[in-house]
Amino acid sequence: MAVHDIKRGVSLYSFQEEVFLRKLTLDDAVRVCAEMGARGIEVIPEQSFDSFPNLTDAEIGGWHELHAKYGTTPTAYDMFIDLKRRKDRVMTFEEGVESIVRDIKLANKLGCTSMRVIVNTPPEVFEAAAPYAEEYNVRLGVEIHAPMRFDHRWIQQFLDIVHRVDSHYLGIVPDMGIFVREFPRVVAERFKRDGARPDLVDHAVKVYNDHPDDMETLTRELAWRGGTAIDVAFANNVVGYNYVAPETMAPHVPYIVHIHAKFYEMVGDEREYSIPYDEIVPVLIAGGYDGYLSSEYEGNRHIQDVRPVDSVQEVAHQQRMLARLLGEETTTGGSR
Amino acid sequence: MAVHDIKRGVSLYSFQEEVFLRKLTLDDAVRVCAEMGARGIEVIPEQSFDSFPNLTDAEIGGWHELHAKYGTTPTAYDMFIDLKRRKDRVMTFEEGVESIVRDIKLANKLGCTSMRVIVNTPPEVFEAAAPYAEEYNVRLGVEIHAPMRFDHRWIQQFLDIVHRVDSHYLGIVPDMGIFVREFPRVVAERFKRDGARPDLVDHAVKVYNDHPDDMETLTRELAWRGGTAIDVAFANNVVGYNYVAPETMAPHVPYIVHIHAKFYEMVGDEREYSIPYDEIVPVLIAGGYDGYLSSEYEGNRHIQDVRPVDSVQEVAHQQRMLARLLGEETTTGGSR
Amino acid sequence: MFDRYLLEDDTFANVEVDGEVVGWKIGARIGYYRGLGLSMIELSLAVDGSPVPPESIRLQLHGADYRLSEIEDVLDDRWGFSETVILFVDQPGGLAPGEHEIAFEQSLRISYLAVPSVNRVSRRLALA
Amino acid sequence: MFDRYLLEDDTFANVEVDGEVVGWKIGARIGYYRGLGLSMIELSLAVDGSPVPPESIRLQLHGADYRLSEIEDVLDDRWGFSETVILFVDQPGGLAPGEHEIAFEQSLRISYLAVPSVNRVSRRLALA
Ligand SMILES: [Mn+2]
Ligand SMILES: [Mn+2]
Repeated sequence: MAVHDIKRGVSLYSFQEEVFLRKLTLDDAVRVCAEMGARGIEVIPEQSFDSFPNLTDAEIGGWHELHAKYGTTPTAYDMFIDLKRRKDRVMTFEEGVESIVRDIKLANKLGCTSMRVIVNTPPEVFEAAAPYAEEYNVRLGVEIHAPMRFDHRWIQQFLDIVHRVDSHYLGIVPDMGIFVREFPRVVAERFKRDGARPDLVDHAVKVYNDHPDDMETLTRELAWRGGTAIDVAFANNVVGYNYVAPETMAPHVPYIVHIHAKFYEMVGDEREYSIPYDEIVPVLIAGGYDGYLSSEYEGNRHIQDVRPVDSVQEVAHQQRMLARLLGEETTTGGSR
Repeated sequence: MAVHDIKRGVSLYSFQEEVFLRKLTLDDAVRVCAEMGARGIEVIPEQSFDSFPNLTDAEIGGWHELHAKYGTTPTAYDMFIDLKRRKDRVMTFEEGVESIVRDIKLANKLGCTSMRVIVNTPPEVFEAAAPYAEEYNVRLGVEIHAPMRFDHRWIQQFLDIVHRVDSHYLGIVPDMGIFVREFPRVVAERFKRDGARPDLVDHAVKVYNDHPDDMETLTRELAWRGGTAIDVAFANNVVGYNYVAPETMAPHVPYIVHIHAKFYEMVGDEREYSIPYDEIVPVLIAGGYDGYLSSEYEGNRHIQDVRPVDSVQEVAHQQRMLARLLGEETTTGGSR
Repeated sequence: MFDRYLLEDDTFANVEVDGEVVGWKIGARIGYYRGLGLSMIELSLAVDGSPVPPESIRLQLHGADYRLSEIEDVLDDRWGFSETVILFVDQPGGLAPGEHEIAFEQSLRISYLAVPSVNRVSRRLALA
Repeated sequence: MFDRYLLEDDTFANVEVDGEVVGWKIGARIGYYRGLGLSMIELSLAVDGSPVPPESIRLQLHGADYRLSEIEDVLDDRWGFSETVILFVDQPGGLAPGEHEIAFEQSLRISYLAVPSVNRVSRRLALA
């Protein structure tokens, strides 16, 4: 194992099911992460604070106390930009800048030193935010989220800015969901339970797993195989996933601000069902990445109809896998 | 120009605008084709005969008289299979066979010796129809229509049958719309007139013209660029077109039963705006194709809002181009 | 593909029976490049922004007079490509004289498409 | 992603004011992994298969009492991820005792999606 400085963390996004159901408090969430040795906490303020964007001083103080108490540290702030806030028109450039600057200031107050810039952010807003990012010490990284890939023309606009501006404060936040090699079976099974035709679901999964270059034809194909609305909905869902080879990330590692370690289903502590983390982590180590791998669990919505979701357990599985892949011998123990 | 036996024809589909508007009778339509030297007439009985599928003997007699009068000959019968005829279930295999056999018998009565089998036909129905095709002397060709391509898994099922059964009566009907290299400007301009954002339309056209392998992301991309419902509708329209190199057709020429010479807009007699017929025709000649190139005009719906559609003129342009590409010196005259 | 032509303006009229206005009617065309069996067609009408109750609409074709709710079971009759159907709306007294905004929607269950094809037109028409 | 949890069963009740039943109410959650400004939200309710007229629905949140038709202009209030809003339906006499089928739909205008995200749930609930 090469020497590296990659750290483990968790996005609170992972616990959305239990938080929604009021079964897990913010305190609980941070505590369980600390217990897993995941010391970096990523937050979606619009999820964790109902008072957003007007957090009280007490709330901000409480947030910092929480980290002091558990020995954790805030990592990324996940921002959104409500371009369609008004029904009759999209946000102007000025409103966009105002929105991201609001987030940068709040990130600073929350002690977050990086920000996940959501993929629909206008590139010119991203660029205009650079001076504020520097002033408030918040590194901005546009999220590269499936079905985007590094070489997609939409992403290329951001990479061009990152290369041109050449600031420590502008970069990328790759979401490991761009490396979904095997279609998540929890998603396929949920669609079957919701009434999609099992043979059509299986066919679409098989097509996905071959990674053809004509995914845009899947909807028609399922319709011709006798599919109805639910099957077509599955096809539309499938084209939201994608796979590119982990090595395609290599040239971009120097620009990575933060990483979403997306996952849908852990197979014990061993592996994620869909995403080849054992191939991803070496690319990050080789590239000298020194930020966080932040667990982002997104399986809850696919299993909540058949069993209680245990997001904490799922995250724990992923954290043990990551610890092993990162060479943290003591944490992984004899798990292999 | 190599020796060949490719013949020119027209699908009556081309005249849908004027027929719908009751400006062109069936007699007119056949006559104008004959005047263009396009002697093969393709028919969509469900369009040309309101009595479908119960054509009277008088109608059938009239059809044959028409061809005798103008020196034309029926070519392909375009069939449909209403798998969703019932709201509550799709057709069974037996109903599917019954439907195609009905069409084969009617094709025979109409003197059609080939049949365009629509792409959503279940492959097993196509195969089961072979004995009837032989009995009634109607060659069946499944249509390879955009966004399908020869190597698509849906089409591959039919090619497998064609190769395995090895009957003169089973083959393919490629629609030249699979070779749309430049996105049709009549389509783009119509969307702009209907309210799509011009810059987004232009961007989508540019993306299409690059033929990337991620067309399934276009909808999201337009949304992120500020697109609304009409722009997204354009994106969904764009992914219905496709381009593959004309040479990909070469190995399949021996199985071609009939060809849809799809077109959207002729640039005078010279070329089709989108589809490189000058590259397509040589592939057909080289492969020894000896059937019809059947004009299939589909531009009417894109221009009807701004000018009266003159389908006859459009078809005449394409026929002159085809005559030239086929080396019919006398017809093309000094048109170059 | 024929949205603009779906309603036949000059057929829009109140309908009298035995000297009494019992409703109104309009002629309609199918917005597709071929005819289609009635079981695959769903229709709706609105007048001046208000939906017409489906139960008061009848589709008249080939001498038959179908309730809208019946047509999904009609497997032996087709709306031909060149044919005008009459949509009759049962409405004693008919529509007031003058102009009305008539909105017409067709949803066609075309087997090679993943979802039904929806055709719409809205026209400001004067009662004949 | 939270369709099944959108309605809070135990909040379904008739509402009395000064001893008179003036309507009924139900608590609702937002079906998204974060809160959202009210201007981006459209809602509808149906009871026993009949749509509730939008003009009779009010959304109660943070001490405010919004008419449904108003919320598209509300740029300064948000429905938080953890919050229950009360949907109050102005209906003198309220609903009859017993069970009712309550259908609830949310359409969320999420800026990174091409079209609004629609969440639906229908539940058979007994009046508390
Ligand atoms: Mn992510
Ligand atoms: Mn065709």
